[in-house]
Amino acid sequence: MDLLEYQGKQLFARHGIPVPSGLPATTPDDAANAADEIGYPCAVKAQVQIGGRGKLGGIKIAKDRNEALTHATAILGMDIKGLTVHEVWIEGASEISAEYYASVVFDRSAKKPFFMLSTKGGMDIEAVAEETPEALATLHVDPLLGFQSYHGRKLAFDAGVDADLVRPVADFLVKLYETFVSEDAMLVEVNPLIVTPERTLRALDAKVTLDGNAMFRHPDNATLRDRSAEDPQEVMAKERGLTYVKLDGDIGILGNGAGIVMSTLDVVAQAGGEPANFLDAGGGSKAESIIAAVEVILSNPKVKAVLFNIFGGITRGDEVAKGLVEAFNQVKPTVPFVIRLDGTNADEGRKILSDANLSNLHVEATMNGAAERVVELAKSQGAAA
Amino acid sequence: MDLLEYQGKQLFARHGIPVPSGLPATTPDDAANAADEIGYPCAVKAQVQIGGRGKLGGIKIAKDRNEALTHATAILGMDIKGLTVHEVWIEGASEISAEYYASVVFDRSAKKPFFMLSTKGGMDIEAVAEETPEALATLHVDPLLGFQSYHGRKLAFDAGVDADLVRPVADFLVKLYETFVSEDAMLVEVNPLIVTPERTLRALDAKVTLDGNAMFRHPDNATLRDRSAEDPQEVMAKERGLTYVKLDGDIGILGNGAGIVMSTLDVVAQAGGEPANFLDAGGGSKAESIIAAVEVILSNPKVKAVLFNIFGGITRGDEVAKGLVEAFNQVKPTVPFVIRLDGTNADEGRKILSDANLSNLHVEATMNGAAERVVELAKSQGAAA
Amino acid sequence: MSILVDKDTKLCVSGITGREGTFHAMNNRKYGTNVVAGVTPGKQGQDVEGVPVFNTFHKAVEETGANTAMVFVPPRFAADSILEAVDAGIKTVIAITEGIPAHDELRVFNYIRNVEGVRLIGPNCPGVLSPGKANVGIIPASFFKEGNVGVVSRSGTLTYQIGNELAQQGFGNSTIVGIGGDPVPGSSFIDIIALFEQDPETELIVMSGEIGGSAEEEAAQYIKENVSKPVVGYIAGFTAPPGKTMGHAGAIVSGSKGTAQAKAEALEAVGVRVGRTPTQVSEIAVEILGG
Amino acid sequence: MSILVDKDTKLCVSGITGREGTFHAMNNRKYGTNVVAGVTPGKQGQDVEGVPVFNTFHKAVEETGANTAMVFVPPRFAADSILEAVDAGIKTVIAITEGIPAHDELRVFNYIRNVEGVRLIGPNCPGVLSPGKANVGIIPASFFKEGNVGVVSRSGTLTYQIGNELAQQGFGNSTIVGIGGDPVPGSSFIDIIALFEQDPETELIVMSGEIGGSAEEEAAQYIKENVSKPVVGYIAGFTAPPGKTMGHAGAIVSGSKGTAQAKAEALEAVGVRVGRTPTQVSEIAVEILGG
Repeated sequence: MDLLEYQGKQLFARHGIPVPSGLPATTPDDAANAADEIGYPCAVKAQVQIGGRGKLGGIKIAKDRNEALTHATAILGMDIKGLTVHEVWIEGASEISAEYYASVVFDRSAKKPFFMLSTKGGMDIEAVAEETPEALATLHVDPLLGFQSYHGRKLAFDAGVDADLVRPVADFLVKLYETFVSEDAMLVEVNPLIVTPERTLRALDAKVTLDGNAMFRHPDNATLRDRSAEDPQEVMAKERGLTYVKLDGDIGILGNGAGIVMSTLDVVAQAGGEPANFLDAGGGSKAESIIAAVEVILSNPKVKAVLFNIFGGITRGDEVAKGLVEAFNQVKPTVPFVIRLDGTNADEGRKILSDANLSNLHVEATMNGAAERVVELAKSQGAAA
Repeated sequence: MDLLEYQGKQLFARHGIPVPSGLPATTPDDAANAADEIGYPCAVKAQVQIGGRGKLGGIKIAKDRNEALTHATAILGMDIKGLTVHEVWIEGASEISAEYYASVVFDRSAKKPFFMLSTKGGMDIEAVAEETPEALATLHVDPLLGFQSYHGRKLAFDAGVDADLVRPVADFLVKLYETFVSEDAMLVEVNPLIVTPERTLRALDAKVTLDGNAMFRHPDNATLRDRSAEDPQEVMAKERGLTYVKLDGDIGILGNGAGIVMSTLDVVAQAGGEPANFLDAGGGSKAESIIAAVEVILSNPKVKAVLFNIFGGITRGDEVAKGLVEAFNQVKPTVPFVIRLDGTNADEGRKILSDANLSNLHVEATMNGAAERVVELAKSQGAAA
Repeated sequence: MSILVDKDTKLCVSGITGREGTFHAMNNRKYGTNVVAGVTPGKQGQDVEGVPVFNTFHKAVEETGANTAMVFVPPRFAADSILEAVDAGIKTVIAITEGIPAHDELRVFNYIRNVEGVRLIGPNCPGVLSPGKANVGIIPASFFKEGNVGVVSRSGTLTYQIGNELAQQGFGNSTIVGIGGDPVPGSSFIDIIALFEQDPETELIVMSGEIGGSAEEEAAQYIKENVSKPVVGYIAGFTAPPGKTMGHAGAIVSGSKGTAQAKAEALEAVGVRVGRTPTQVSEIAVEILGG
Repeated sequence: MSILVDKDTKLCVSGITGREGTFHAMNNRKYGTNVVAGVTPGKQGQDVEGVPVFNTFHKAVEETGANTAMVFVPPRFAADSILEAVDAGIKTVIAITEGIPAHDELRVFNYIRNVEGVRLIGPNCPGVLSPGKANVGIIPASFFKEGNVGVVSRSGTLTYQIGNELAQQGFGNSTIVGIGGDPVPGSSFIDIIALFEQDPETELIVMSGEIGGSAEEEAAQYIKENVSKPVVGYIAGFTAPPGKTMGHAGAIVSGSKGTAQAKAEALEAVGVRVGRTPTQVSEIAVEILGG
């Protein structure tokens, strides 16, 4: 789960990481009141999980209430790279004498947390890695041993941090690691980590990704939301326990298991079609979740045809078939469906489907055959529409 | 550092380990007031770090203020196995339906924390281990991985804990381990760990040994004291940064390093003498600490002769010699001293001593020779006295 | 022969008294797997259709000689169960549970990598099937038969799909291993490919990867340096948009590295032929081994 | 030959800019030890009488090829310094610092026991001296000369005492190792005895133990099963009262086990002769090796 900047900063503050004080607001009036409370000059910052919002007008400095109101009015509701701004964060403007970069990520390959520290903050870290690799220090931490003092010193010395800041930066990194571990984060990133004229450190931005699987340990975090990234179909799917990602095409896709869904997208694309979504109904899909999935897929008006690709392991073909029949009864889809049913209880499932005698439902024997069929049907629908 | 029962319980409470509520008191009046606050019946418990105080009259139940006063008067100032009772702990009397035992110690051999859990509490755990080993469950914990849930379950099942208490006992052990690690303890022991008629758990006693080397991390704990175990000479030595243990004999011993001091005790005993103390002046002993050491040794009136056994590594022989000369000037000892000086700057040291021409100071070339000499001198002093 | 599970497997199932745990344990037994014990704290003395249940893995191992564990407990208890199995001396742990917190996996992995001889498969995987010998997990065994193709895959259902395509070409399998798609899998492609390389029954290795991470690229490097047997690859996710989570935590494209294209190229660069569909994988297998 | 330190030792001293650190580093160098670097955070670019100082062990290793570390920093920083040295690739770490918290030692020990090829001596030890070759630590080297007796001891000054008694009988030493008396020493008697057993120069092994713990009993068992060279023992603390702390955390008698008597008996039971005084140790050495 990706947090918004201000949610990340609130998490940081919990662990003693210095952040500018600020307040969130969802209306221009609230924003202006918040600005009054914070004091001027202050920054009005669009809360969307995407880089480059500053250049797109998503961050403005307000000198007084009037400007705060104007900026908040302009920013709230604006579209930044496809995301709608629902919230702004008002914070005291910071004086900056240097910009650093610090992050901890999960390194899947080494299977250890991975630290990056750079004295070239405020820019894309990949560019830093390419252009001035000597300004980027990295190291792995053994998760059983934890972050040691020498890790902090080594990163600071290696990145070329100013002598007077080596100890404060090392202390900062200790807290960053503590946040990473104790909040079950997959990523914590501070860019820029600023040095003020008074030689103190402050996290001026915050990018935090939390592990959804660990939310049971963090009931507070589980309530955090990023409304800017919320697609209505995706919200609907999430509420029903389905993994759904909206895509740009017109062929609805459902499968049981992320791997087979991805493979299905590929096969459909190779057959000349354009998938409208990724939908993993999960292992052991029951009738109810099939109905829910059909509703989610069809809630996208672009969908012209739907492909079910099921190879049952835990998932039982008869359950999927029952769900699909029930979904046809309830939702009464107007677009054609293609289903390929294999694996556990597939014969029983196919019998259920054939007994139900649903119009507009096409049963195919193979994945490739099903993909070709659904592409063909979508194209003919398109012509008809 | 060994804590008193009530200090250990206060530590436990900090980590969520259930303990009876109670109050410490150093006078009978304070004890009676504490008992009024706790309520009756309550236990008046002598605070000394030694087993078996109950049988020796160190624990009494008071039904009313009068009894609390009487018991506190009897217990305060009493001698339990050589320790004077300076404090009592007043706590609500607990109803007991079963007594368990739980501890975590440092296993030097495995180099891991070691857990013991038994359903035969309230008695000496060594006796349990011998007589009913099936009631004693043990395991090691990897300190990097920490205490896992299965450790708690395994201990509880292996010890034969009642089914309804497996989970509470496992939770109790989690907290015990947390106390062990976060307080830098060398030992935490709960005996008995009682089961109340309501089937809840409570630590009825607490034995905690903290690591003196880790006190910089625990300023609160560093102020805890066990006055019952305080010998005046030992207090004096501690204040001066010396490691001193009082023994029963009449020959004062000083050396630089615990190993050589122990060896010196052995050699003196083999020569027929009885050491009056163990005193390690430490590596790098400077003149001041030698003076302090002489004062501590001579403050024991039983001492009839003193042996200095020095083999200098960090310790420099000239520093020791200077200290000894200065000590003679300041303290003017009336008992004979024998010194054996070897190692770093020993020649310079011996020259300083010979130049000072101290009466009553005998220089010997070897450890064995010095031991024989000091035994002989002590015996002749004894005859003279 | 085969790898990981076979006729010598003595399986202990953690979570055997749960609905899914019972179902799959019995399913595995029906297939012929020697299911000797189950573990559910507090239920020692009971049995699940004749399989004795113990309070701890230690007791199960002591009483039954179990040498393999299948972990089927809910995610918040799974890391503990894996560690318990390892502590009890079990050398092969197959963790089916999906949704274990990544930091738990991190700790488990970094702990057991120092425990001699222990191998963890999963978590979040369909298990391991050696057709005709033993099935540990949720792979629908009836679709597979004994043979000379070893399959290793990050994805469960994709494993079945590819196995099935191979079966339709007449191939059987030495062993089918689902390593799972989590951020910190206990075993990587490399670990399993190394076992297949040593397994005399395996004549062809099929590896099925997907977008995200760099496990496939690392496997390519390993294959180049260490593997003499032919390897056929498959990568899912050519059509996946960058930066979107696709259900598996593993399926996040990060920058240019981790794309399906990059993975396929890395494999092809070391001589591994990569099928663009599951069907193509089986066609390549025919070309290599003969029809 | 010799063990642990010799002419190939390239020493990096952590805490070299402290008063004691400088004194002993220079002392070691005067003896002939190749002191190549020092580490003090923030002092990179300085030197201590010509020895370059670095901010980190990593930099010191990179620039000077240091292969041995001596740790001389205050107790609260010592565990970190040991771990840093190990992380930088140093294989022999000799920690002199006294007073490190036991839980720190526990973590350090349990971490480095999984790092291939690393050996920690100490903490709270006098160091290691290979007479005529190298001295790392605070052992007063002038009292010892080259020879064929290997000495390993828990106590510092007792090491000197015993070494000196041997010297007076004309014996020299291959290496003298102080393993320290802390609850969790990095190396045990067994570790060092194993090295002496392999060292061609060592013809007699002297081990000096003391009350507390069971390291001597474990060594006895090991000697019985693995050591072909003669071993002479010494145990301090026959006169120590039970249950009293004697300065070393190691010197706590717990029950019957851990007494000097029990330790001496354990050693004698496996054929190790135990001197009752340091002088007796050297006399036994004469009997074994000839005067």
